[in-house]
Amino acid sequence: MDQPEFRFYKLSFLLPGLLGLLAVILFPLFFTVRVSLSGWSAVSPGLDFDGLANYRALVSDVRFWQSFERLAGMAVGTVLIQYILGFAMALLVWREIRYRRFFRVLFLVPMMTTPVIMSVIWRTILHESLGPANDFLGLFGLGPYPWLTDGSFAMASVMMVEVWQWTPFMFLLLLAGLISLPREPFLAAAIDGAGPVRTFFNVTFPLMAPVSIGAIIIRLIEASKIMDSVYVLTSGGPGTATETAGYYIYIRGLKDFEIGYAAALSVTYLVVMIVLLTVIAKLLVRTFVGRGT
Amino acid sequence: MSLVVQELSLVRNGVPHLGGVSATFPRGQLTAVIGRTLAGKTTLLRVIAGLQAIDGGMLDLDGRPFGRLPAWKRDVAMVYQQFINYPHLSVFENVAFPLRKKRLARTEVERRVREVLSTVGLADFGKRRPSAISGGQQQRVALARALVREANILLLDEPLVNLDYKLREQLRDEFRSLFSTQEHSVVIFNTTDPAEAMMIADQIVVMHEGRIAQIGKPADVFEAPVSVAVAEIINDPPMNILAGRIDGDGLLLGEGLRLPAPPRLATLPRRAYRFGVRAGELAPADEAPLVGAVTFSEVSGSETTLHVAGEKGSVVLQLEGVFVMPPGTRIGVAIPADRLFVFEDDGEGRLISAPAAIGGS
Amino acid sequence: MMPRFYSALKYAAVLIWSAFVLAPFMWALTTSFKTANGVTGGPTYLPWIQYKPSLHGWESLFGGAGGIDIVQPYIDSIIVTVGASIISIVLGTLAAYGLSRFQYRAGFVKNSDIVFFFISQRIMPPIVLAIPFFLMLQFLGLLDTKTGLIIVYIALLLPIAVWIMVDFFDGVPRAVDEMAMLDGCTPFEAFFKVVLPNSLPGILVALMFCLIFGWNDFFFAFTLTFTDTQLLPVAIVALNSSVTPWWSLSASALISVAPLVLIAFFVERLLSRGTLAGAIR
Amino acid sequence: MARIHLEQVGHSYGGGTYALEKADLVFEEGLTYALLGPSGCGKTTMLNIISGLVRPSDGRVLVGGTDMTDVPTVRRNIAQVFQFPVVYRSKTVFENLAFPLRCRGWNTTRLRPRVEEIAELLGMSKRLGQSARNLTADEKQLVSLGRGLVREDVAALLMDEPLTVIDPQMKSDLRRRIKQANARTRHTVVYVTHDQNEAMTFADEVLVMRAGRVVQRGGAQELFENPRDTYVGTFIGSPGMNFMAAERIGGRIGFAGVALLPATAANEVPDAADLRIGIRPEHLAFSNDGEQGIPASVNFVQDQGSFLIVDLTVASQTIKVKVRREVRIPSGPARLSFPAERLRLYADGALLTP
Repeated sequence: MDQPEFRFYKLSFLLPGLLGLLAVILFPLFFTVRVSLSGWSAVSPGLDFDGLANYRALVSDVRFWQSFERLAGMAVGTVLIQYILGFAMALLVWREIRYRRFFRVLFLVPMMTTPVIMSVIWRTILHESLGPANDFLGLFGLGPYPWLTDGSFAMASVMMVEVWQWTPFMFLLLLAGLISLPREPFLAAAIDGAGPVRTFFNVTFPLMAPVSIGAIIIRLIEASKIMDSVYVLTSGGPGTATETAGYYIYIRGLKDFEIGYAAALSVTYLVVMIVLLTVIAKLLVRTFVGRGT
Repeated sequence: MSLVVQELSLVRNGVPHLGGVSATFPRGQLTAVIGRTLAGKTTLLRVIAGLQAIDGGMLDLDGRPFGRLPAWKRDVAMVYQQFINYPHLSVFENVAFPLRKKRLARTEVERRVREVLSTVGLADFGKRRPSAISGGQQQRVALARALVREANILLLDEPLVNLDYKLREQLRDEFRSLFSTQEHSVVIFNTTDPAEAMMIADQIVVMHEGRIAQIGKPADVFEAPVSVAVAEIINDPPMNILAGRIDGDGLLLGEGLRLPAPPRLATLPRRAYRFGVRAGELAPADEAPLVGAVTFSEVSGSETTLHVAGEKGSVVLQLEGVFVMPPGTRIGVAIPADRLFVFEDDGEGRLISAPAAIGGS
Repeated sequence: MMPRFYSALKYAAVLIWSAFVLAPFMWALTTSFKTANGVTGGPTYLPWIQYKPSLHGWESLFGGAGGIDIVQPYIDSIIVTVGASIISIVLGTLAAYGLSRFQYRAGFVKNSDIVFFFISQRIMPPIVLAIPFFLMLQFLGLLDTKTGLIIVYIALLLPIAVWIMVDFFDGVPRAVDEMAMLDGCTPFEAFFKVVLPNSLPGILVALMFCLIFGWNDFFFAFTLTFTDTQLLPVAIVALNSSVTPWWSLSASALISVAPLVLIAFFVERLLSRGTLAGAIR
Repeated sequence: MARIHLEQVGHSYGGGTYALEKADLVFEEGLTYALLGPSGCGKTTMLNIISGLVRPSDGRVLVGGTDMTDVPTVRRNIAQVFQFPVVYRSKTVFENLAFPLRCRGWNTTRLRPRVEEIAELLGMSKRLGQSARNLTADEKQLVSLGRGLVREDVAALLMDEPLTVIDPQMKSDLRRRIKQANARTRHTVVYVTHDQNEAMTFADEVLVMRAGRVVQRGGAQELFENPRDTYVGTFIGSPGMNFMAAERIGGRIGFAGVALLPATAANEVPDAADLRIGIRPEHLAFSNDGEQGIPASVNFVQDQGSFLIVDLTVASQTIKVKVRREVRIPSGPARLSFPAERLRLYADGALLTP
């Protein structure tokens, strides 16, 4: 349907959405690029032209690159954990289990809840003296642990909350994938004499490869924006222990009001993310699906 | 009064789908387009329907060009290979859909839908959803929706290929009466089955690799296929083609199969040719020049097809009736020399000599 | 072998995960009935036995002392989320249909690039957009208004709608819309009369995702609204000051996640019917 | 390999009407069977009973004399090829074929010759190193079949409409390869299909099913020449058998005033029965001798290419005659000869054996 008669219609379908999005997004994007070339800050507000000064500065901004590394570790780590747990839970409630539908609903619930609000609740749970986390571990003679005040513990806490919040999303995508799988390959494997482990690695997992890739990429994209939980739980602390790239930009931009510098950080961040995610997507497709398809 | 297509060409990603297709499809006649999968049959129909852009060429109906009209203004009805209906509408509403679109009076719509539903044998199925009836019935609904419009052009893209063979036979028999209501329409019917094409068509268009290989009356195409490709396409099982030559001692086929040259062929220049013979014109014989083992026998309708591999060549025979012939059975095959087709021994394989036409309607 | 053992292991795993999932809710539930006394003495769980339950936390949400009025933020949240979701679904469905059915070409840009452009909006961290959005809304006079937030949320939700609906339409046979056009429908009529009625499952799925992501946003609501408009998450997080009223916080958290938990039931139904599988891939 | 005995097996889903009526059926060792019938005739139910996916509500399933009624699919030693080709996407063709043997603990040295033998048989030797994911649908179907053939312990090989998703152009070739492979391995094969041609091409014996019952079982030739009832007569052959309303003429039976069948057959005919004479369109001929045969008039001729199908009216009944192309068709009045040895007599739809 690529004849000229269709042109009017084909544009009518696409343009409202595309132009709408462009209108909302284009200004911020160009504005950010422009601001990144200025020295706009609390001291000298205004759109002057500063060339690439901000970019030159950020190259040697160790705190920024460290926050980037931290973000990468956090995103990859939580997504991996979410994938494994989500897949495991999806497998468990996929078929023969009692109260299957009840568990399915239950496992979906966390993703339906507002991250920032649940983070507030988690903050009370992880409260060193008044929260139930240390109280519970105390039963086993463990702790008390400085959940939010020690660097490594704070990191673990943020990741745990992320896992709690977003494993359901992984679970949802993977379970939807599992439910749509055809029956025959499993019958064939049973007839061939394969046990559960062989069946998983030769049938379930390969069949789920496309869904897995999709789910992991989507989650990586969302996880890279990690913000709400950091903001509520640790505010990037203690020190910079849980500071992610996004949070660092937030501090430089909205707290220190170095708008120009924050914009340069944002642009750099965007470029790096798009490149990284594209590369990761390609790599995932290659390892899961192999060449040729 | 006809649909004329001229020099239609279409190349996508370097693959030629249509390579200069020209043909005339008269109104009130059924043209069968026959060819293998990917010969360009479906593309041709989609171009006529306006669903596919072309690189060049002309389309006109009764002398009026319509190549620039959008699909929804062309008055073309189409039936697909897959059983395509509107899933959310009942059978009745499916058939009524194109009429309601034309804003016909309600009573008129009712009358015509009922009429066509009873023609296709679905009078009692009006209230059902397409998903609640069998595949054969779904295709009847699709047919009804195409017929009810009495469109200028009715396109059928292998409509029977996904039905099993008894249903196919049944619907094929009904086509005669189904299309009798479409006396002003151009009807074009795609198929890969020569018997289907021969039975229902007034005119046959043979397509091969995006081009038209031959156009003619069914019997003419069958009796005198212009090339090896057409000979293979218009026969089921495909015509046996054996390489060989004519020399001083007569005909030499396959790997040393000697036949006396009948008068028709004796006068041809002595050189290499390709020889063709229909599977149905080969017969088992005790003393025969070609002896071989049956590698496979298959039943098709009321016929048995034997694949015979011999030292001097391999052929396919079609026998009337159903027989059990276990693989490995050795049989002799008589080759009637006077029934041989002779083709050029080159890439195109043009017809040089065809046996005398026999019978037919 | 030992099917009983495996079965037990399976249930144990499911139950442990269930406990983890439920823990914050149980904690919030019990905390919401506490008063300052019930909190400061260390963690307690059982009402009447370990602490004296009070409705104070819940009352504070509706204008009671030491709390917030949660009704207005609630209504604002619903208006903004539903409004932005519906607009995104309408625009997204149209665009997705176009992208699924037609070939677009502008220079080197092709369909897949346009789809990628839509989806890539999700990569933008909120912080990158916050300042320009702030200035843009200020310029338009829409700062601290619901309309302003709806516009911003469309940018967040439209990619989701496009992503889900492109996949969905790719799975709907083209022959159906082609047939409608041959039956005399313009592409618009074909879309509205034939494609849309058969696309409700996909639209439902897209709508749910939009609602979830819209309802759960915090950052934009936080940076782009202040006093006139206040969405639920912002209102609740505002309680999270140095002296946190845990009871009000817990009660408001529970009340704010409730509607979306209902959606979980709905998602599960679509999931078990296999509708979701067709829509997400 | 083993003989499969369905002993008084019947099945009703949820206790209603029987999807498969109670009957005794035996599938002999090493033969190929086809279950043939339209959808809903019970053929898939029967296949699932044999494979163990369905537990019959009545009767017992005996495999080689052992009661397997309650044994699950996995332990029945059956192999099955499904409608949709199943391959292990992440493995090579070799590993696909080797998979059932690996599951049985064979090592590579032991299984290699067996896998290569089966690949050879299927004509897939050159594909062994390839990834199974990139095969075409018909090749995948061959691999599915190969996984069944590679096992030596298989009691039966079940095939459930294996050609459904195969491109029409590839069907013939695939059909041939499957048949040749089966002929070599001599497994007991049960093949389910709704396609007459497939059934008759494949099977040593065809079981024609209708409404939960086996209406006739026999070789292809037997079904074609002696259909047990009018349904089979119409279902098999293209076009189907002609059935003409018959009448009693003296002690003989015939129609259009001409006696065709001897009295011996007539004696066995119940008086009130609906009597029909059946004859295949290819067994009728135009009589050249002007006086012989029954008068008929030609309505129209359908040209199929090698064959012509002539539609005639004989004593106000419609009859189809199939002749070779070279036969000259009289226009208008004609005479048809009915060879007595080809005539079959049906009372209330059932064949009377002479």
